[in-house]
Amino acid sequence: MDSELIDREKLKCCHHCGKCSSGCEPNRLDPSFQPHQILHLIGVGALDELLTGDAIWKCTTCFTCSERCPQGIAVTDILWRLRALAFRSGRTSELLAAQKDVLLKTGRLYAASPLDNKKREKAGLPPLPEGSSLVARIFKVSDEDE
Amino acid sequence: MSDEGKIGVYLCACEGEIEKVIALDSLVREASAWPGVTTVRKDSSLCSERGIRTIREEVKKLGLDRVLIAACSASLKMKEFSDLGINKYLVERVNIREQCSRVHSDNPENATKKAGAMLGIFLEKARRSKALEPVTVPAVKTALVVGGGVAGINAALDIAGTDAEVFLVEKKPVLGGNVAEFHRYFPRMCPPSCGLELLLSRIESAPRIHVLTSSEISALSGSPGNFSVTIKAASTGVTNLNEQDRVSTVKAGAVILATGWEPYDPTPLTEYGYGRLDHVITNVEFEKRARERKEFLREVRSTAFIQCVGSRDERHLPYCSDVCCMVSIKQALSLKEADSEHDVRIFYNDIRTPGEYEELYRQARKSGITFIKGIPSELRQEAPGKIAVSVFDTVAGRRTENTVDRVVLATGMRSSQGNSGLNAKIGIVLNKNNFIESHLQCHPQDTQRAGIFSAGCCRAPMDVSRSIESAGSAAIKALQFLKGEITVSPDYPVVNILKCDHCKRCMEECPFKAYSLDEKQFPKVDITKCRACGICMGSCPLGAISLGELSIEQLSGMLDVLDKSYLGDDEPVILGFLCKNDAYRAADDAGLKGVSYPPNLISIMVPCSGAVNGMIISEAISKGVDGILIAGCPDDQCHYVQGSALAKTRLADVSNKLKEMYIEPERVRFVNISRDETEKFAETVKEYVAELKKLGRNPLRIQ
Amino acid sequence: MNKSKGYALYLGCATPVKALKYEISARNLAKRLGVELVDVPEFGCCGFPVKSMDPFAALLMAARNLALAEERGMDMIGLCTGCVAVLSETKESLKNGRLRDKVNEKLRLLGVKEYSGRVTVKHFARFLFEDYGLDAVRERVVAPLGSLNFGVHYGCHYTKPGHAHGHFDDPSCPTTLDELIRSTGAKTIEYPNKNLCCGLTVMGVAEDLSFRLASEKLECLSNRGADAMVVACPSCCIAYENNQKPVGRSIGRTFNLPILYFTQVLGLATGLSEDDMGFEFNRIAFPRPL
Amino acid sequence: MTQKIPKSLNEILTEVIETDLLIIGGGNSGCFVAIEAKEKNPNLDVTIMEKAHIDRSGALAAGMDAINTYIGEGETPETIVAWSRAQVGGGPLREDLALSNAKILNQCVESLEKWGVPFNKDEKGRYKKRGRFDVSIRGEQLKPIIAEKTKSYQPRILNRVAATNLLKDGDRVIGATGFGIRDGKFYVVKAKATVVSTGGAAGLYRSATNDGTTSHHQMWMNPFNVGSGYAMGIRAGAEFTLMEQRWCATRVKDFCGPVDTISVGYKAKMINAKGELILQTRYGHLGGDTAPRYIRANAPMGEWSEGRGPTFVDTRHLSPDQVKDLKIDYLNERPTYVLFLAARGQDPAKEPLEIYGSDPYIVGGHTASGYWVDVDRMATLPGLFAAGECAGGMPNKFVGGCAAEGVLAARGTVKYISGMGHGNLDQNQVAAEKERIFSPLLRGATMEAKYTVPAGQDPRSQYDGVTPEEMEERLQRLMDEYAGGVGQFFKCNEEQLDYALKHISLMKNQINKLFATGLHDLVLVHDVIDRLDVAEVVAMHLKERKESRWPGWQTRTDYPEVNPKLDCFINSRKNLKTGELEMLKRPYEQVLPGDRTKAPSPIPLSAEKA
Amino acid sequence: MPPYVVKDKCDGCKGKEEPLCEQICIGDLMTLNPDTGKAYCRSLRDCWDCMSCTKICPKGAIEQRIPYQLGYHGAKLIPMMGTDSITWTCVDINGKVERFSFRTRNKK
Repeated sequence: MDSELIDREKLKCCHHCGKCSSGCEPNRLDPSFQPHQILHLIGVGALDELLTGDAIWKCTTCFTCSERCPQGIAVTDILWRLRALAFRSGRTSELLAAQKDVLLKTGRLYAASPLDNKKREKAGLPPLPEGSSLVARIFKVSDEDE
Repeated sequence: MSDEGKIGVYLCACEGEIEKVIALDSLVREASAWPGVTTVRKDSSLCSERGIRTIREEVKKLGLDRVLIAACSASLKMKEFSDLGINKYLVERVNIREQCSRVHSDNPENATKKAGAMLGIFLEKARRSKALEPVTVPAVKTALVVGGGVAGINAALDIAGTDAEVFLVEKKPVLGGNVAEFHRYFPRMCPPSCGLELLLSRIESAPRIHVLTSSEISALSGSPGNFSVTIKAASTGVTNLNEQDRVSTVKAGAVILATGWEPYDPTPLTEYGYGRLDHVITNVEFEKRARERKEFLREVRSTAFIQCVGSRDERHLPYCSDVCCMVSIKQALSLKEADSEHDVRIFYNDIRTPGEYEELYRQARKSGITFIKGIPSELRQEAPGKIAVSVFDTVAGRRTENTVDRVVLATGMRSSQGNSGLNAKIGIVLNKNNFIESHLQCHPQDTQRAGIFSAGCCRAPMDVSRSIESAGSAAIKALQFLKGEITVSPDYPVVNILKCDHCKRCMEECPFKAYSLDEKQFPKVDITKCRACGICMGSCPLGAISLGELSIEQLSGMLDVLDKSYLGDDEPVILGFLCKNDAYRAADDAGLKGVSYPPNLISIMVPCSGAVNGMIISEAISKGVDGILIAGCPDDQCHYVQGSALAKTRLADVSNKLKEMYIEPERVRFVNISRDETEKFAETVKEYVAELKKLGRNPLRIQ
Repeated sequence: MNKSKGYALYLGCATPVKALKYEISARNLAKRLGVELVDVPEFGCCGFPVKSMDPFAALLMAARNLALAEERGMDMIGLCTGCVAVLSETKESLKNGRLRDKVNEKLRLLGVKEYSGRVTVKHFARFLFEDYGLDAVRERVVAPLGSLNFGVHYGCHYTKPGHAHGHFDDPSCPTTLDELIRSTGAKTIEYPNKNLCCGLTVMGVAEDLSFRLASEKLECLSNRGADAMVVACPSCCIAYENNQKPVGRSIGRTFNLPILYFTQVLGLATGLSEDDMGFEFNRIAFPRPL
Repeated sequence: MTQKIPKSLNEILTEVIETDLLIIGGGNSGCFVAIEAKEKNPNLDVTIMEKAHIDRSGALAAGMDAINTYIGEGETPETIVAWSRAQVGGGPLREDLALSNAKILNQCVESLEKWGVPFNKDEKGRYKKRGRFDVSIRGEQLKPIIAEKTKSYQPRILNRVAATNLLKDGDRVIGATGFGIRDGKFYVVKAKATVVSTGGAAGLYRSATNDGTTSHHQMWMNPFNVGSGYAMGIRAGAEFTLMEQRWCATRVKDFCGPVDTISVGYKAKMINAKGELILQTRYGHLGGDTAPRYIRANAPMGEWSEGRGPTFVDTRHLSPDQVKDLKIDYLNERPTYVLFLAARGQDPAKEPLEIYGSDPYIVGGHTASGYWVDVDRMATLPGLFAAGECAGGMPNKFVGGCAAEGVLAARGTVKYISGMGHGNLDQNQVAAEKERIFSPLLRGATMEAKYTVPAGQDPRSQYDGVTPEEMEERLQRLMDEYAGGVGQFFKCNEEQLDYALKHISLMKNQINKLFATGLHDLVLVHDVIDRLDVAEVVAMHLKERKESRWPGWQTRTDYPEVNPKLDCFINSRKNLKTGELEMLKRPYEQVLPGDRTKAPSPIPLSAEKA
Repeated sequence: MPPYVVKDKCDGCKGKEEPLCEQICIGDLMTLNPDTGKAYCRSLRDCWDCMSCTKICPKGAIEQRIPYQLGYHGAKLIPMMGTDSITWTCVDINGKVERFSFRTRNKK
């Protein structure tokens, strides 16, 4: 099931013009991150190598590649889905794991501590719920018939 | 059966090939008993010189008014059997070789029975055939060429070589089109002006070419051989602005559209900053400036070419514009020629230099031009006059930063015909890339309107040499309409106004818009626009339209006479309507390819599967035919645009009705057969016979 | 955008905790401009971080928020470009009937009414530019900022992905935020790496890459003497303001570039007090013009 | 097709056409008039004004299963006229017309086969006989074939133009007016000679099956033949004859479809509820099965009125093959009859078919009502001719006879036209007629909505006026109850007729209350106006014939016996000055000797020929 | 015995102004609904069931139904036109199917 996550149909039209990598700032600063190479590796079946490598985590999701791809391939979405596949097979960064815990407990990416609420109260802003099971319920409902 | 008429039936043994399978003698005995048949004769070889002569003598001696030739396929020996001393439309070919003896050689007894049944129905067809003469329509020996570029000029010159007049209409005040402003041709690297001046001088001296510059076509009507074109000459005089545009009308026998191309404006690709960053120009601007100022080539020290700007891009031009690789290479070489130290880099996706152009590519490589496989994503102005081109070199596998003085964007081509307001009115259809729709490989220069042709880049992106080539072929095609008269073969459709009820379906479905309404609101066909595909015959709900060679009455008569059990009581009989261009010829090849199919099928050749009328199919079922098989070209390859698609909808209507009437809808079937799918055809027939056997015989009979 | 019952304010996760000055200045600016922002406590996370975990769950989270706004018959205004991008993308992908039915089935399990697609969602800055209108903003300017020269940072998700935002601005050379800031009378700088990403999303995984991305923009604007960098997203603010010291250290340079939200700049021009603009939360002091 | 409704008279386009011969009605006889006229004189300018579309218009729309009059072997024109006379109980009838018709009858019937109509043949290749003069055909395409033949002569065919009135120059009829049902134009056709062949009048009486849902036009005769031909003649002052001799026929109950196919074609006997053979037991003295037609038509109603209904045509003797042939016959004439049997799951071989009386029609091709014409088929107004059902005096024409009438009328017109110029057109006659035709439409277009109308209701009920349907239903019930309709078993008396006449004139005074919201509505308005004029004449004739000469067709309870002094034609003519309808009598002249009530048996065929 | 037009079979005879059923109807009852482009019978009670429209419809979109006064639901009578012959199929309310084929024009 996992591999269907990636829209392979559009991916087939890529003819490696390299425009995504040319415009990719992270690539300029870290040559090991090459979006066109990632697309190519998916195409030639090197999915596991990608999922276990750390290249896919260097994408800042700035969408420049998707906007300019001559074949209209949504490169950013593919990167996101690769991360979801990696995450699902247990390969994740500590930050991501921590973020999941916060979300499950508080329903928010940045938890609201009592101190935060006091600061907000002082600034005349409405308080924030400290705990919420919303995201947990959403995860359960989403996984139900997966 | 009306039994008057003197019919001669001739059976060919084909040097024994047919006779060793079909018992011709028994057919001779059987046929001589048929009413209206004056003579029946077997001949070792009908198409031989002796065979033809004896037929011609008998026609004269016996005063025959119809001749039946039971021999090979009608697509063969056309010349021999077309002058037997009798109007060729009164000669009926019965294909007892390719569609009988060759393909049913394993069962001579059944083959003979099938041949007998075929003779019966084609005799009935012959009985109702009419003598027809080709119609000559007076035509104007004048051609109209729209567009004065290199394609238009060459088309005009090629036509003027004959005795036809030519009107060459050009929107701009000067002939020459795009190339007139260019610096160099490829591959010879010579100035276009050299070639153009030669052409323009020949235009000048050609007596029958009338050039109308700064003029445009504002209206076009009429039919092939007799178009009437209104030309609006823009007011040349700058002085008085309200000078009425001089409008003139011209009669033309044929029209050639050579409206050329426009460069694609790269502004929407904002990442390249065209129009925002200075020193970022297009390849067309490079060509013009190089022509205007020689020192343009030395103004800077380094140039970068970016290929496929807009082309091969889903969001802009989804096609390859064919010439940009060669243009960039040519321009790079002229830079190197002016200053060998010039730092030239070409950022490319694929270099496409087919044929002899490869030589120019090797010269470019040798002259030190750097080719980097990778398309830059953005251009930045680092400092005044310095453009940063950061690109990922997919061969080196790493990024390279380049700073150059000037960037040339290799933008693609668009057809100028794309934005002409006339297309809809005169029926010019554009394809999804906005070029003129033509049948790309077989009839590249045709449009969907008879008598109107296309040449040069308005039809597809191409370089100068191919434009000139296509201009020549368009001219040759146009000449057929410039002989002063057009002879139209008489197999065009005729509308029986006693039956017509003005429902206008024929006008809606004619792919060539050849129908218009006469003063009494009856549909009238323009025989010069018509291609006799018969789609109108297939469309008419009242069976009021018939083709000269194949009428509704003939088909209905054949259905009456067809022996529904010529193979015995438990063998189904299938009537096949095979389209002339693909399916019928594919069926003919069965014998040669050693492929056989059961003799339960008798085929009738139709110009297009779209010609088969729904009522004839219903009538066939009512008269006890077990199955109807219509075979047309693959949907997108139909010679008449939508023949197969229409055939399918009509068949669907009939099978819906059959289902409602508790008759098995499977008794009607359509199959796409292209010219080389003989095996598929044979397989379909085998499978269809098996299915019909399961269904059982068709119980319906006409009381 | 129908403004009959006011707009549902979508705060998101980061702003109310990490960017109080953005929320304060945004709420007060809205009041000053007469735009009614309505709080919807039931709003949850927009799903942006979950896209890297479970794409369908992320879709559900975004769809839920859209359905809540639709239920109240209000269009949505977001402060964080990330949230607005995810919500807009979700609207696009839920145009597919089959997917919409599946999502609606799940929303019913979460006790939320159906999502039908009537709601629209816009970033606050885009709303001011497109719906409120620059002329209306100019009319409200009481203290023109003619003497100031700002470097505007759009942030990647403000204009991208283009199809989700209906191509309202050109991602390669955007202009709408510049024009909004210039409507206060201030000037804005054209600088080469205007589209450079702030790098915060890779902070936890490749910190040096994140710092170097941030440092390049800070260096570029500092060299060009910008009075401040204007941002429109809490993540960008964290990257450039909170991390300005460590980013500077990583390349051996100390930056002192004030980072303001566009709401603070507009607040200045429309006469908001420093408290109303949450100036006390500015980590790098921004000297008030005289 | 959406039509623009004109708001005023001058918005309506007028089309003036000059022609030599105007034929009003493109049905069977109309077409034969055109064909014969063109055969006689090819460059004659012929115009056909047809209310529907010539391909399927008229009574033959669905086809015909038999030609009821063909002079087979062993028969002569005299024997068929004598047979016809006996069928109507000795007349009176115009024997001169009948004989001239019979002389060319076969030639017309045989031309149908030449044009392509399949005739069933017996083993010797002769037309297969069903009854004595009845041959069976496969007539589904009968009218299209006749139409195609007519069109081959290129006459000017005005499809979808409804004729409204004749134009007169003094007494001479010089053309007619009409309006376009689809184009909304006013047509004025000047003609040297005018033939009226609009068929009979249906819908004067209420059909037995008429109900509130979808069976209002469930009747035997084509409901769109409303007798406009008669009405135009009445209004123009032409003389009419035997309008009291209404065609009341025995029909399949509820379906109201033809029965002769079964009784003549398959020898099915009429029985009543008890199974008694009605004709033999009750009407033996009048010839049993060969009793006059009105007796056979009235027999079932007699049984019902005397409590012995229901009545049937006994088809239980039919073999499965005969049932199949019976159904094929019906498919050629009234296809939905087969659907009717299927919808009741009824097999004629197991259950006899119930029969009942139909609502009375005025059809000169079956009974003898219509214009009083001379042998040239010219009416009492010069320049006006009548053909087919419109010509009176000669009963039992049917399809073949009407075709022959067309031929004879055509020959009459050609003779009349030669050397004849156009009459001069009286412009205020034209203007008055234009106003009369379109005023209901203009009224409808300019009316203000006065009442509220719930959704789904007929929007016209918001206007303060009378819709054509309302007046039509009122007339049909009035005639049914007071002028001898099927509801009254065709019986009537003087007082009832007076009541009917009083109410007819009440309705005629309210014609100016009729309004139309579209061109189709306008057709319905003129249909009901024409029917009123014809109904009035019928009632007057019924009142005048103070006897019961043809019980069933014309039954007077107050004069149950035959009155020998009334053995003559009763005619009528509107006095154009006083507007009154004057009744007059014309003597019957017997041409064929012999007993008028007996049909001579066919001349025995010589042995070898049989 | 009015005609019922099957919605998704009728294509308004493409020519759009006057479909064939409107051309041929002897009572001027069949007409085209300009919004849907489909034909309909203007007044079901006025039809005389001559079935000219059912025979001429090229798409077989018109079904002839019997008024409930006369017969019960479900019976069908369908014509299939040839150029010189016709085939009818009749299905009664018990599902019994009968078929009739006969010539309607002589052979020329």
